[in-house]
Amino acid sequence: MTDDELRRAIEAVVMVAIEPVTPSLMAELFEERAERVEAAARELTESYERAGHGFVLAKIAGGYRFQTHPDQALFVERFANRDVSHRLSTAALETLAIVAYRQPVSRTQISALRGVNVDGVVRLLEQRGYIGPVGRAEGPGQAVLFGTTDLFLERLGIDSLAELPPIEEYLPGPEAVVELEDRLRPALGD
Amino acid sequence: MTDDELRRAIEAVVMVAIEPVTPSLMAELFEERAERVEAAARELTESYERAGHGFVLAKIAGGYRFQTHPDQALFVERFANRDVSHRLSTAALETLAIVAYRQPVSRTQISALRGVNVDGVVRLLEQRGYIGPVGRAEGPGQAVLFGTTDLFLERLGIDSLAELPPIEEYLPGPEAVVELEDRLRPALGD
Amino acid sequence: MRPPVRYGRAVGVDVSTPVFEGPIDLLLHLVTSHELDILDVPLAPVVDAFVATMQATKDAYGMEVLSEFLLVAAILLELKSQKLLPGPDEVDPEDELLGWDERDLLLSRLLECRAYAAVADRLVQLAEDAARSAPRVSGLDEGFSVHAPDLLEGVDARDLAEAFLRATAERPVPRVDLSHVTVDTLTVAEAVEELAVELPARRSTTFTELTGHLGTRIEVIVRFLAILELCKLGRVQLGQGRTFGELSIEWVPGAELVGVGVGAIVLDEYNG
Repeated sequence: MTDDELRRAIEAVVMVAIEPVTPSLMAELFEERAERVEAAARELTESYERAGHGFVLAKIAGGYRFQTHPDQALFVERFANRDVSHRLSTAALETLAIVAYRQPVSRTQISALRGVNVDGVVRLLEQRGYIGPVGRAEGPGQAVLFGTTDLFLERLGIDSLAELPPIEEYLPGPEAVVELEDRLRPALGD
Repeated sequence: MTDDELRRAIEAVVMVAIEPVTPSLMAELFEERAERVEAAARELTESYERAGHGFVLAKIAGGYRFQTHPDQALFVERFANRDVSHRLSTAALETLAIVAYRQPVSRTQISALRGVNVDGVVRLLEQRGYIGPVGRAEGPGQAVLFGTTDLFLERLGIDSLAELPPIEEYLPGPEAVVELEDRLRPALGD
Repeated sequence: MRPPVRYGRAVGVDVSTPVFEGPIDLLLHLVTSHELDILDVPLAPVVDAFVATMQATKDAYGMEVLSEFLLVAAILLELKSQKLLPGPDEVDPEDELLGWDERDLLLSRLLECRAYAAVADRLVQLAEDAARSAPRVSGLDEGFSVHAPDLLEGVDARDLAEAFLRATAERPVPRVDLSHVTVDTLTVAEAVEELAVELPARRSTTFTELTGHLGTRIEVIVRFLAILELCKLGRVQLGQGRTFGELSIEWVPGAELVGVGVGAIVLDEYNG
């Protein structure tokens, strides 16, 4: 298969796919090495960008898919009347963030961290398909452990969990620690 | 709108469309003359052919859509018949159930029920022959209405839709719906 | 008492109770710093304030504010429930509500939560950027033959009916915003109704017996408040041998009035 044939084949298969197509699946279909497919897909992505198309070839959740160029959002929204928002509440978002960074994690662990019951929120996130059971904890009870799904990656437009912003950068600074301590210190404690 | 902007907008809209997009609809979206849109689409078709892409921009039933280049049929067929999943996902099964019980029903109606975009799932069910268009809604937009097919009955091993288990007995009464709505409204903030 | 300094992110919602009037986050501060006894603070007005705020001025407050309010209210409720019900492992009920160890835990927990809250904003940004692109979902062109296995294999009509019920009945949206106040449990009003059925059957019972099967503190609290409510209405008589002793509950004979449904019991509004 020449480079050109490979690129054409990728374009055709990704065009009819409904979900992102992994390089390994394409490698199987084309009887080629996955690395070669990956390299060709990357080249395609770049060539589209250079040519200034209204679509892009994006790598999402480990696979490639065609999607519209972000700067065409206005027309796409007008056309599809898309209701992408379905915005999550702050509580749901924070719970989602905990699952994303702490996975695999149980309801009880999330609850302990948030200090409130999270059953409803966890169920909502599960129903939306952003998180799902990924295993069970050892020990008594064998709590269900949750992790994020490919849909979660898709919605964030990222390729893998490694692309999540590092949580360290979001830890509160020393001032916040002092302030929180002040809040917690009882009058009799010192 | 420059020629280049027009071409990019056409590419984006046609990329997300499920059915062929007519030049007149695009003209409306872009606030341009339909003749100009038509000319730009023809130019795109030719430029793809010249560049030797694995996809084409085809004019079908008065509208434009992306489809695979005929010479890529082998790979597309291999992809379509890949043996990845023997079962419908939960999301797909639930969507199929909604179509079965609520038919005729539009994508938007299913979406509203499921709280998520269902375009991909509906497309999958349609391609597998379990559901199909059975008409169009009245009013603006004339959304396609879906219903289940004979293949669906066959695969489920039933003779007619009348044999589906009745679900009325499980459904909450109108008071519950009203109450749910009341609780939802402030939460959704609309 | 210290001047009413605002701590942390301003929640911006005021509450009014017999012992405290002002921003809810200040109330939390006063409670955690032992300047106010949580037992003296009725929480129903706090919840009322939330509901009123939400209904009257939902445009004025963002989801952010309302969620924060709920979180603070939930913490207050949790503190109150801890204080009301000393667990069997807590030897001395006179112990400080928050020991140093517990405070340290709480501190690290709050810090971590703040990090997740901050990163959640970033995740929203990512999602919003991503939403500017729409994926292609059109799928296969016509004319290709698909020989893939039957995806409905093993699915029968019953499965389908169940899937439909899941898809339609289990829409959990209302749970999102109320989850902070443990929406899964009964409201006080519901607990009263439940107890009005259960207690006449038992005649005499104890609080432990009545709540032994319950999984969470808040469920116990709700039953407790319901019992107090029934006591106020003269439907039950309560007895307690000694401080922190077992609470005995006796249904007043004749209290189950003929033809009066449980719904007829008039309640103060607790809203959960």
